[in-house]
Amino acid sequence: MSLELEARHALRSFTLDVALSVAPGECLALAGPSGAGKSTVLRIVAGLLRPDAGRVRCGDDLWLDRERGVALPPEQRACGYVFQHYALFPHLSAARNVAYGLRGGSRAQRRTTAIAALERFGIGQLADARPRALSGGERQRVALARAVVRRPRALLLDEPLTALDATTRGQATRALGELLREHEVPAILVTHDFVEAATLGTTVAIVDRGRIVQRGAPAEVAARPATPFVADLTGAVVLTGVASSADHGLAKVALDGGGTVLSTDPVPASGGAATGPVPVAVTTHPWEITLHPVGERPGDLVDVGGSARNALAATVTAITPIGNRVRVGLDTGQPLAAEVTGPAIERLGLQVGDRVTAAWKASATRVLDRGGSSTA
Amino acid sequence: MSLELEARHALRSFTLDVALSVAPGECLALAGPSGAGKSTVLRIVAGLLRPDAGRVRCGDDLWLDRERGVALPPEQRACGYVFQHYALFPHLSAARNVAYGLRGGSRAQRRTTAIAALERFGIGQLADARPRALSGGERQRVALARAVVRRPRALLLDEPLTALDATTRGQATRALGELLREHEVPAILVTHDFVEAATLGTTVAIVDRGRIVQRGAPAEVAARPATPFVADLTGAVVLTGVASSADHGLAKVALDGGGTVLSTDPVPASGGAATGPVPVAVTTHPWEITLHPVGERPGDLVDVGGSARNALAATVTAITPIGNRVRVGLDTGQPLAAEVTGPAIERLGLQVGDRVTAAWKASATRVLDRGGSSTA
Amino acid sequence: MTARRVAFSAALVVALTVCVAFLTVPVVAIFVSSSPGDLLDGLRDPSARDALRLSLICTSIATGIIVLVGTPAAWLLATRRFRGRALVTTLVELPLVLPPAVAGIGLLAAFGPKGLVGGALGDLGLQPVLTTAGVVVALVFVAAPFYLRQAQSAFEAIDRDWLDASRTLGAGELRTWLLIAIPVARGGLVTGLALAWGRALGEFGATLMFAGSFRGVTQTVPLAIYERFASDFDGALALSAVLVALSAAVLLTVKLLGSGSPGGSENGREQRRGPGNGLGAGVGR
Amino acid sequence: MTARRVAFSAALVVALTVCVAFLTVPVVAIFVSSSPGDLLDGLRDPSARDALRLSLICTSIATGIIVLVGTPAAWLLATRRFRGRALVTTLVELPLVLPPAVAGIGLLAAFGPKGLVGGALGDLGLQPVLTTAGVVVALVFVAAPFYLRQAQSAFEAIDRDWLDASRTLGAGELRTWLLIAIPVARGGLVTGLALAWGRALGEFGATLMFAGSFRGVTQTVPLAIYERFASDFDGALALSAVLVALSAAVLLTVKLLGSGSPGGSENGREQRRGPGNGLGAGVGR
Amino acid sequence: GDDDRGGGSARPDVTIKVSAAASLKKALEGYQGHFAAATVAFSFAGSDELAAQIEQGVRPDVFAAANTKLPDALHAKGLVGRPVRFATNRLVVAVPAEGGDVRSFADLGRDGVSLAIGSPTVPVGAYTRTVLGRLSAARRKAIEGNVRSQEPDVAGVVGKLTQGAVDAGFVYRSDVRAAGGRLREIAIPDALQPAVTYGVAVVAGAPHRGQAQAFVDGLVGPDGQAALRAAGLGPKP
Ligand SMILES: Nc1ncnc2c1ncn2[C@@H]1O[C@H](COP(=O)(O)OP(=O)(O)OP(=O)(O)O)[C@@H](O)[C@H]1O
Ligand SMILES: Nc1ncnc2c1ncn2[C@@H]1O[C@H](COP(=O)(O)OP(=O)(O)OP(=O)(O)O)[C@@H](O)[C@H]1O
Ligand SMILES: [Mg+2]
Ligand SMILES: [Mg+2]
Repeated sequence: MSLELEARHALRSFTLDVALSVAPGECLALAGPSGAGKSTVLRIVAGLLRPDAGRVRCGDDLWLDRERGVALPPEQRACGYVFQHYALFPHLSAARNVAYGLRGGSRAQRRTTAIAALERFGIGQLADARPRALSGGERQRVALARAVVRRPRALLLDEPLTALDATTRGQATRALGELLREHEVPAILVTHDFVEAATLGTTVAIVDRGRIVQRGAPAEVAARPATPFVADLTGAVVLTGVASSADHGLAKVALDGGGTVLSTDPVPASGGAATGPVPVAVTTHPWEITLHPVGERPGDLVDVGGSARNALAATVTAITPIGNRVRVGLDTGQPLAAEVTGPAIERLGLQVGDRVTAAWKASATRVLDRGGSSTA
Repeated sequence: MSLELEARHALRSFTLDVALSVAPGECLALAGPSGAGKSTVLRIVAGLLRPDAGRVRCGDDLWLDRERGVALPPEQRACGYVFQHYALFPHLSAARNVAYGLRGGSRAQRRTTAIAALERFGIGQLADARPRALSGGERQRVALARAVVRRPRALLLDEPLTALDATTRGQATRALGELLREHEVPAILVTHDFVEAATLGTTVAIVDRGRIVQRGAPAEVAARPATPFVADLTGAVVLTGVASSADHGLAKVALDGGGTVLSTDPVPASGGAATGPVPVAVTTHPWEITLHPVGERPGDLVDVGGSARNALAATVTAITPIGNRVRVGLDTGQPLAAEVTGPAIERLGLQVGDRVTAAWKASATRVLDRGGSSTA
Repeated sequence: MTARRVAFSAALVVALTVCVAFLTVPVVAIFVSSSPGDLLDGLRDPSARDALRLSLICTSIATGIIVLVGTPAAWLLATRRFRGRALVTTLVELPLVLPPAVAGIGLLAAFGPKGLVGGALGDLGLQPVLTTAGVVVALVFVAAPFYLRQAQSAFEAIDRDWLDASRTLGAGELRTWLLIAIPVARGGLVTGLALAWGRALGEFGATLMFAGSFRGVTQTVPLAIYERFASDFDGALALSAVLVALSAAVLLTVKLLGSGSPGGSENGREQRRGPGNGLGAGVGR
Repeated sequence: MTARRVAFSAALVVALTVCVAFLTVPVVAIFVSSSPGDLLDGLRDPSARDALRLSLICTSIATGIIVLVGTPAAWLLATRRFRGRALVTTLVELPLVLPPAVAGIGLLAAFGPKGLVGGALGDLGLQPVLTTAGVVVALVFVAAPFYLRQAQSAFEAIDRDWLDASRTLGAGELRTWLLIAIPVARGGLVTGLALAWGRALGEFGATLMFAGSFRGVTQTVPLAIYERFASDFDGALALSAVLVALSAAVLLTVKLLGSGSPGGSENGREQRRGPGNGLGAGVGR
Repeated sequence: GDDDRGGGSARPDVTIKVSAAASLKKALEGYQGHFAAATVAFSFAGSDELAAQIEQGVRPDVFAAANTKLPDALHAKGLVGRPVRFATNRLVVAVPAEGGDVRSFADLGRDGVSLAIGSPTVPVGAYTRTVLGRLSAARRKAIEGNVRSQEPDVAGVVGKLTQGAVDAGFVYRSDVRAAGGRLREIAIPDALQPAVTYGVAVVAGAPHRGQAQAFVDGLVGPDGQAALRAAGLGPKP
């Protein structure tokens, strides 16, 4: 019953070319920037778009095979599709929206089934309300109820949380998580937010310009981004520079804004030339970075291996408390952000404009070939 | 040169009634859910909407006084307004968009000024591109350049980051932060995201249904939300229940889903009756909550004062790594979320479905009257 | 500055006043010139009543045909992209700008006894010229473009997501069209229908050329008005007044009803019109 | 299931084919029935040339007036909310559904020498009846609603944010209107203009009643066609063909030009049409 | 000789407006060539329409109708000067030049024959009804039963005939001639023939009285009568 897709389709400025497979009960989160082709993937699975070439298979059923000329229309594929803005039918009540996909039985029976579905999402009392009278969170739940009431063989969710404001997003995320756990069908969830992908997906696939650039468990992807683009998407700090080999197998990167950092990663092979400077991106996470007064030596920079530390002189440009953490904006020639604890700030007596040293471990530093970069 | 506003205006389902004052160089972040009236405030300041009653003053200039019949049209107020979707003129190039607000001098001079402004935002090379050919981040920068090139006396920013995808949002936030620091004018920034408000605002005002329900420094508001609504908006956990007085001046709250928690807050006075059960919301932050194996006593529950701890039996419903933290979804009869470190999870060997005890300090527990609640 | 703003607002008001005055004075004049007595006499006259009855029947049949055939045609034009689509929409709109007399000539040249396909029609025993069927043919020809145009743009304005959602919920295209597209586009369709009906009700030149003018068979209200014009100017005015009142009532009803319809592409997103009463708020009226 | 889908698609195609055929056969017939020789003769005839010249002059003046007065009026209707707005828009649209002959009667009853305001006009020495000016009056009356309607909805479709942005950038309403609203609404305005021009070019009944049919003075092409109808059917066909070709050329040009315009309310948001070629993709053609 | 009176006072750039019955088109355009006192602009339409325009205050210089009733009525109201009877015509039955079932006047009442006539308000329609009124009730009923359309002017009847929409119609002899071989005439027996007389008058308050009068005078003079004859109309009564 797993969902398998393999498709190629020319879009306006690039060609979508993806292959993926989702097991029953698994939720694949497709994350990526706007226009990457995420919705297009869902549309191909659902049959709303016929790709130039490809195959879609759900369990034993062949839904699409361009070579063999098979192309089931959307109404015969039994996908539960939740649209980004929910696409609730504006002229039908919530109950009739949900009942729309039901076949067989009397009208009254269908209505009963629909109301039962709404009740499972806690909005049975809104059965007769028109979509325009519903709040964002309520709309989302109607859309979810409508998509699952037909017992679909696959669930496709296109940014189901984007249309909600921050207040309702928490609740809605929980409702969605439960839904995904309950329904033992393959699910694909589209988002352009990595945290959302990590929260709801069992697996995350990062899409950029029509290609899946990385795929894996959320924590894995965040820890080891394959490209600067993925690093940026997962919330990492990205610095650009030129890498060359250093002693002890370390990579030494001369940063574009000045300064040098070390990484335990090897220098990426750029084309044929194995040595010589290679343009790279260096990434780490804001919470890996510690701040120190200028002059205080933040550990031994020349120490080999995992304990090697990078240090960059920086000016504080912003101090923002977020919950129990504080995000410190830094300028090291390139912008940088550190996340530290409130007490740390107090200890340093840090203020905007202060000069500090930003330090992090060489082993927490990823070096990525800048070939694959596509940040705006 | 500070901006002062005082206005009342009947909207569809409630009346907007706000008074605020923003000092030069200060950025007031208006946060609140969709439809709260945030944009309406900006429109009143800019002169795009004439309120039923009120006054707007910028430094020594009176922009609006309904009583005295003063109402300057928008073109005479010199506000720099950045619209949510940027509202770039589709038929003009980036440079001509920016030059649109310039007066005096020759066409060539105005173009030079406009291109200089674009260059300061790092997009001088896009001067001749039409808006539809620009990416979201580029559009934002054109809109910012257009708003500030006229040297406005106040800056009004309506969700300047919402239209961007997560990838470009980081950069764009930095650009915006710099801009706000550079221009020594009062600024109002609208957002429905508390983190964004905290990042960019020197002060945060929370708006709900046309009223400012709380105002203060971001960290302050997050630490001491005045209403359940604010608590939810700032990312806190909200539980509902009924409060009564306990020993030692503590409040004891019987939760709706079962369980009891203590708080150092007093029981809110509900109407006339000072004693007896009062419906309340209890809030804390996910990072205040620690998780413990069932049976391990998480500290002394009967201890008086600040060290009293709450403990609730819970089932793990989700485990989500986010960066270096892990968010654990819990079910205690009501949904709850805890944020703990990766090692803590490993130590507990935690898995979805496990039973745990969630504990947090009574002093980190806010008790709020449920009268003001308006969450969806 | 203020003076300039006032001058501009004044200029706008003047322009609108001129427009409204110029366009309504002739209509008002029709009513003013015909006394209520004339109006009643006009309606009591059996030939006027015949004409009214015939007009109502023919316009009803014509709009019925237009809706039945035009709605699917407009759907196809709105949803399919194909080579020559711009040409097809232009062809379909052409009768809009055809002088009615030319339309009549064209209809004769096409469906008349000596026309392009008229001979074939005649062999089948279908000869619409000078019959009530001919009136309907003429009305359909002149009125259909009004409906097609409006229906096409109403269908084009539907948010595709609604149609896609319906398909993923197991509805085929026909079901989607009937249950989603038509109800959602209802406002636009009804407006188009009202315009087409109004145009058909007022049709004169093509009807006269193609169907002639025979009381009770092909003499619709505009033809009856024309016939009275010379001999009975008051009667003509009275009938005109009836026609105008009828058209205005239908247009206004549709306008007021239509405003309550689900409308274009709302789809859960709030309409982005800001509060307040338009630009006027800033103009400081 | 598949059979049903094919049947529905086929039904759509049939409906469109019927529409297109029915609406174009008469137009085609006009061309087919008039030999190229007739066409040339028709154009060589000095009275035909007079009529063409007069038609072009009068329609140009009329559309010029319509644009000058109608554009600000439409802007006001699109941006201001006021009591009775629905009534005003209905009044302004009414001439759309008026039979041309009734329009002529109304114009006479209003602006004729014995008309409501005609007397006052006459005292000022302005008596449009039977003059070229009268032709222009009649053309403006019947064609203005086409432009007003289209211009109003083009202005209404403009994203308010653009207008607001212009105001906050120091531009008054006049400047905003000239530099933002008109360029952005250009496509809709030009379409409205083309429709109004086409309607004016084809106007017959009102012109005949109000301005008469004097060669070189008030005899426009449709009147010339009518005059030839009985005595010189070939000449009438030839002139009709010229008129149709002219209208079609203008409509098609505008349609092709218009597609490149900035269009309605895009404002940075991507249009939400999904990729692929419409519903057809799912229909598995 | 009559021409001189108007011609003397004429400025060459004067244009007079003549509203004339559609059936006079060919004749008056012929006469125009011989009229030098002014430029002439014609508006041809149904006589009744033109009369109605004058009733509504429209002021051409000359009104020429296909009957005498309309000019007389306008004269009685003081809207036009004294009408002059300047031409006659004959009502005929017109049929398509080729084919057609109608070969004689008697055929008009046959089953399956279709007819177009003028509406009762226009002169040609009134004359047609005069003819029908002189028939026996049975024949009249039979013919009236075959009428398919009542046209607002004679051009409409001719149009229906040339397009083959009807088998026969009542028109003027001059119309058959103007149709240039497309139509054939079937004479109406003299006993039934109505007196078709054309009246012309100078409109009261005409902008160019002198030239208008000259035009009317010329019509009854030799040039006018010759042009009328050439167009198939009869001489003034
Ligand atoms: N023309 C209007 N007249 C009266 N009320 C209106 C009008 N337009 C909008 N409103 C109401 O005003 C309220 C506030 O709207 P506003 O646009 O200021 O909200 P907001 O806080 O900016 O929300 P969002 O985050 O969605 O932009 C909404 O509840 C809306 O329904
Ligand atoms: N009809 C079309 N033909 C060709 N390309 C198209 C078409 N419609 C959209 N595209 C392109 O396809 C690409 C992918 O679009 P898609 O909607 O799948 O992106 P997305 O990843 O879902 O983005 P978003 O987050 O904005 O929804 C875009 O670059 C878009 O320009
Ligand atoms: Mg998408
Ligand atoms: Mg807003």
